[in-house]
Amino acid sequence: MRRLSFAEAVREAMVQEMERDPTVFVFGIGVPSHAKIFGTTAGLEEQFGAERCFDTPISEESMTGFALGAALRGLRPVHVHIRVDFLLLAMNQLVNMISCYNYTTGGRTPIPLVIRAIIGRGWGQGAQHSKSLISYFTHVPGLKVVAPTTPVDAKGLMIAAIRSEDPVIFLEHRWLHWAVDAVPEDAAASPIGTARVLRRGRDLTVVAVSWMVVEAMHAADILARHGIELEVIDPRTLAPLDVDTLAASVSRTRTCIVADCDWVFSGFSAELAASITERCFGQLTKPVRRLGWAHTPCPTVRALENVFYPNAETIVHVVEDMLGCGPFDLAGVDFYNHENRFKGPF
Amino acid sequence: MDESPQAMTAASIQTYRDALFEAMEQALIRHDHTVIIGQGVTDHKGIFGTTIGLGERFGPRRVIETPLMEEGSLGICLGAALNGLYPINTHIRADFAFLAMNQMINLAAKYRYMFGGLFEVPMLVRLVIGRSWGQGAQHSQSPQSMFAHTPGLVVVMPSTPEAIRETYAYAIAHHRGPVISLEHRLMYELAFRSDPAPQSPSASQSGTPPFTSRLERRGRDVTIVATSIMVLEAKRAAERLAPHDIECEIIDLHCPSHPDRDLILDSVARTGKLLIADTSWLAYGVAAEVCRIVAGTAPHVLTAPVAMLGMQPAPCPTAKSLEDMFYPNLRDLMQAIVRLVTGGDNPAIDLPDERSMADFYKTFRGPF
Amino acid sequence: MSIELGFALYKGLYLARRCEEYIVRHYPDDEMKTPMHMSMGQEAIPVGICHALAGKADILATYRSHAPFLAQTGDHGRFFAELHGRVTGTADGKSGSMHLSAPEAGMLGATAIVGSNISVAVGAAFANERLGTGRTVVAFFGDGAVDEGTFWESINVASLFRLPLLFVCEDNDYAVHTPKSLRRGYASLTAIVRGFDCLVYEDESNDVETIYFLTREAIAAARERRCPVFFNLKCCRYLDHIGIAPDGDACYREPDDVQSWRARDCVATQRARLIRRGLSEEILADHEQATDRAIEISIAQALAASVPAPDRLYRGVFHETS
Amino acid sequence: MTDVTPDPKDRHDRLFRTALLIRLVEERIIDLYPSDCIQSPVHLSIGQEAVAVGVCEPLQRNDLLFGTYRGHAYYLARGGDLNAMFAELFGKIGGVSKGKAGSMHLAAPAVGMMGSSAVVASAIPHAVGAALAARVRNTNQVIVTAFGDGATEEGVYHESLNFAALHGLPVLFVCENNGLAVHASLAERQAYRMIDQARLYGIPAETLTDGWDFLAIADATDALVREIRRDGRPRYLEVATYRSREHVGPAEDFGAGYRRRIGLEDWQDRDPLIQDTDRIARLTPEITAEIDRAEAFARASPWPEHEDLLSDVV
Repeated sequence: MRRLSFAEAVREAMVQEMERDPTVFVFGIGVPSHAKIFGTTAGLEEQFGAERCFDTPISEESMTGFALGAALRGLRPVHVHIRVDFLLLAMNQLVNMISCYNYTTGGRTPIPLVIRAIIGRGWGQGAQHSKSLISYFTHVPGLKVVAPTTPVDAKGLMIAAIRSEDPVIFLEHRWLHWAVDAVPEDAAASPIGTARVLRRGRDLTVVAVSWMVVEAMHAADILARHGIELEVIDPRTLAPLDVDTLAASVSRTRTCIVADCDWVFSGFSAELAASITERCFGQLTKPVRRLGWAHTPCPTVRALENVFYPNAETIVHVVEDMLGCGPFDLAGVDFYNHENRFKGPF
Repeated sequence: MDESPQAMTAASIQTYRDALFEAMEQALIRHDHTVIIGQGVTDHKGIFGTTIGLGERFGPRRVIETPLMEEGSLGICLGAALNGLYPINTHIRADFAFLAMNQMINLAAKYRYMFGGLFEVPMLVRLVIGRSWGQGAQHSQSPQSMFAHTPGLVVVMPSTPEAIRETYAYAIAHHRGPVISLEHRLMYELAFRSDPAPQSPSASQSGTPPFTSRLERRGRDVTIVATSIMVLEAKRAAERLAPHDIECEIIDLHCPSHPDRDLILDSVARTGKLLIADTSWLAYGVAAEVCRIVAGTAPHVLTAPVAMLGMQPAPCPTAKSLEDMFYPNLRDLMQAIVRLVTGGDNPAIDLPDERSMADFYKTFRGPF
Repeated sequence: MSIELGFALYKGLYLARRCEEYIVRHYPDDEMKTPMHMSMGQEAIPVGICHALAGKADILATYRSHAPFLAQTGDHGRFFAELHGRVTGTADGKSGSMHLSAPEAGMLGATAIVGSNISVAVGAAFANERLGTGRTVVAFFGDGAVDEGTFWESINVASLFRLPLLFVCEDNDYAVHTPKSLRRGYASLTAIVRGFDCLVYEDESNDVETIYFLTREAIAAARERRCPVFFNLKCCRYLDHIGIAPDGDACYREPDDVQSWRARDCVATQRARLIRRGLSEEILADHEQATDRAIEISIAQALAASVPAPDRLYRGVFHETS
Repeated sequence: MTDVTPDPKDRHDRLFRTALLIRLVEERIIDLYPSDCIQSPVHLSIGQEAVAVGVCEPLQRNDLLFGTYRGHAYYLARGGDLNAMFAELFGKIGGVSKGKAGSMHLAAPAVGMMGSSAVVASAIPHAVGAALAARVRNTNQVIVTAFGDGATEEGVYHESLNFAALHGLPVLFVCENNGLAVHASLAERQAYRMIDQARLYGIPAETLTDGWDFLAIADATDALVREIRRDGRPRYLEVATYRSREHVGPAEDFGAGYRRRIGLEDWQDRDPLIQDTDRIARLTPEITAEIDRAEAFARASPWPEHEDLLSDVV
């Protein structure tokens, strides 16, 4: 099978859906410009014309309302935000309008709309350009939230999101755009609402979100060399959440780490820890441990960014602590190859 | 509650609304640099009576009416704070704050940190939450967890006039950052009896910030962590259950951004049982966070899974029948407590009918 | 204008007015537990506009949407059912007065957040243009919504994208209880709006026929020029911002101000005009009595209908599972 | 920066020197950037220096200015410390915000540089609020908000103009019209004219077309600032200017296809920071030495430590 990057997979999903369904269109600030939203919108304007792929004024609140209106009258908009932070300008439309529109019309109104937002770090992005806001969206009934981590899921879930009759927030960690894997050519949707077990293991379950899946898999590789087998689960859809798969795993391993791509306090990881404790109470041999960002705005300097973000090394140390093993020799392991790969500015 | 009105002095009884008015009035009297800014602050309804007449008394430079401009309004408050004022920004529905989320989260919450401590943005943002009736999907949300999730914000949910007096006086006089207060509409008209020696503003003078949780009642059987009006509901439930030998310990979370972890953990260590009653949705919310505190530190102290009550996972419906199901009521709360403590239902305990919380507060005026 | 058309407009006005008069009568019974923002006094605007678009309109309204809903759908049965919180309402009784909707009849909903429907209307107009439906989108909003930034964002986008939709400012002078003089730093709203690539019309007549003709003229011009239209239509809300008390009872407004508007009430004006044109008092009275009876039946049916059962609570959170 | 009326030639020299400082600082940033010692997204002002220099000249020390993420020029024009700026770009503890702000949030409250936001238009209401505070506290300050043409599309811009006009607040709105929001041109974004719209809001407005002419910009600003100080009411200044580099980053991007190089050449023919070779030759050595010192300071400054991560949160 041919191999695609995550970014190419997102792009291919949109292209195939636009070819299949003339009501699909893609728009947002910078969408047709030469930077092409990290390449994910490349070629769309050329293939489908400015009618179906266009830029907008810098008016986030109103362009989100615009997407709702278009969805109400039979189009399927894909609205793109190059930083999830900018969605804060559109929270009124998202929370007060889009999430409850179907409900307040007695369930009679499909809202087929996708909001793509880029989350996560680059370097030096700082307090206003590196949030995730996962728990903001997942807290609100009526919004579906997906955060794929593999190119295959990126394609499958983008297709599912576009075909969904409900609003879907599609969160893409910008570093995941580089991930490359074999991706099927046909346009098949992955089901929204199911988790994926990425790696089987007997000793401890790691539930990881978005970029932290990469770190968790890295940690699993390292620990496997020392005889520790991690089970790594990617929820893929954050709302509605597939608790059954998570609970089944934790029932076997009896220990769980939640690795979130967001602040810990009052966040998605709090929900996961609570749900798992509720479902697996009595089976757990240790409290559920949570990893996430330091409870501060994101600083811009690398020296602090490295402290702010947990990574595979953090996971390894937490596993050592929870299982009472190690400390393992980590000499020679590069925990910062992604950070070092990234060159600025954008 | 059963004490005759004559037995109480006027000074020890105050409504929630009067406490808010007093806090606003005192802020303007004591601090020249305080201004109140918001839509409706000078109209005849005056933010449900909490700013009535202040416009005339303190003039349009201190009490400032705005157009409908939530994003702009909060931004203006931030700028005013940067240039030496203490702004109090009001929104008569917390839902309207979603129009100002950019200023709240991207600016106010991190203005201090983002600039390495060069700036301070002291301000109080008052948001009114809560049901009355028929408010529906866009007028009854309770967004404390969204704000509490974000570093840099202090989030409070006062459940008594005393909490208002202490918290607001401290915030205005001493705290140098943004404070978001969620005030519950249904409590506005309620009268509360406070301690004989009111602590305001001495609590602030003692230097302990009132930005933390409060122990409201001692009990051995179950720990109830509640927010806002659910604290009152918990007290009502506790009183009804005490004759049945069920003793509830009640903690008013009060400050979702800065919960008192030790208070909660100590209590649960004694009772072994935890019930959380919040005014918002449970998923990803305050209830999840309190669970996290216990589950992540000492789950072995729990002798049963945690029970949680909050809004049902739907937008708020307006039909009376559904609204009553949407919000937890006294019956749900008592039933949850009984099940948690005794392991099942107890037919000997007379549960109240499903008359909604709203009906009770509509007629009941206090004092609590 | 023909007698038939004038009469049709009158029927629209009378239905909206009478439905609200019945609400005023029954609201104290506490059976309609939903906050009401009454249209009374402003009916000429939605009735004139919706009739001019003759079923080819897609409208988006605000929490003050009784008259727009009734003008667009005429469906007082579901209207009263929704106000009573019954399963036979527009949304199982889950939305109440502030979110009336009838998507199949081009009533795309109403919002309780000032200004939030305006940009949605722009998107709906975009879809109509793209799909060639021939329908015209109308956004109704008050003068308070103009204070919100999203109004300006929406006017800009609609002008830029050359979308022929109708922005209708129902200018009743008050945002909640705050008069325009305390809210606007500029002299002329329409002068600023004219600075965009759009057509601007102003009217103070409060007259349903004038608004009807104005709408037809404006839509024709907008379709030809391919640009949006902004209507600034002066009007008066007879009742308080919320609830059923007369506006002017509270201290923020002069009672005389409301009285002067009542003197040229849109319903009475149209009735008198029809009599002058030769329609008989008898025909009018017959229609009015029939309407009253129909409304009374709607209310009785609403009271007799079921309240939603518990399983309805979760219905419609998502469309796909509902 | 001062109240005394300077000798015209001195004034020209002084303004030129500040503009050249900004240019050379940013050229140094371009040189350093490939080495990754500045790990912060930079939005360069090259081509737009004269606006910042001209606007800041008539301001008094306690007047406040709110900028944007394209903020190097304003920081330096207001007299922000060069060492602290370089250390901030390097993410060092000696930075003006201890390495937590980076390029997008340069601030120096001691000289009235009040910070900026990385979210378009977000700082405009801050200026209006600061002006409200100036009115309430009777400080006689003038508050300046500088923003790009893209910001005028945001709703909060309208909310801010309206409120400033309604309450008659001492704000100077400065629109740096470089014709581009990120990569989109004005015609793709705006169905109105900014200057006309500002006037219709009741705000006296002036427009300048020679965005390289710092003397003309300073004169116009001076007149507007005097008017504001006299009547306490808002004014508006639009300056046509030119962004020579990409939206973010050190490169030129004429190959990207969204604009043409010919505009750059027109601009360079007029740009005094290219044409005034005498002054450039005379001033460059000492400015370069100043920048060398700042760079050395930044390199020598320590990294922030773990405890700095959690400081200044609440």
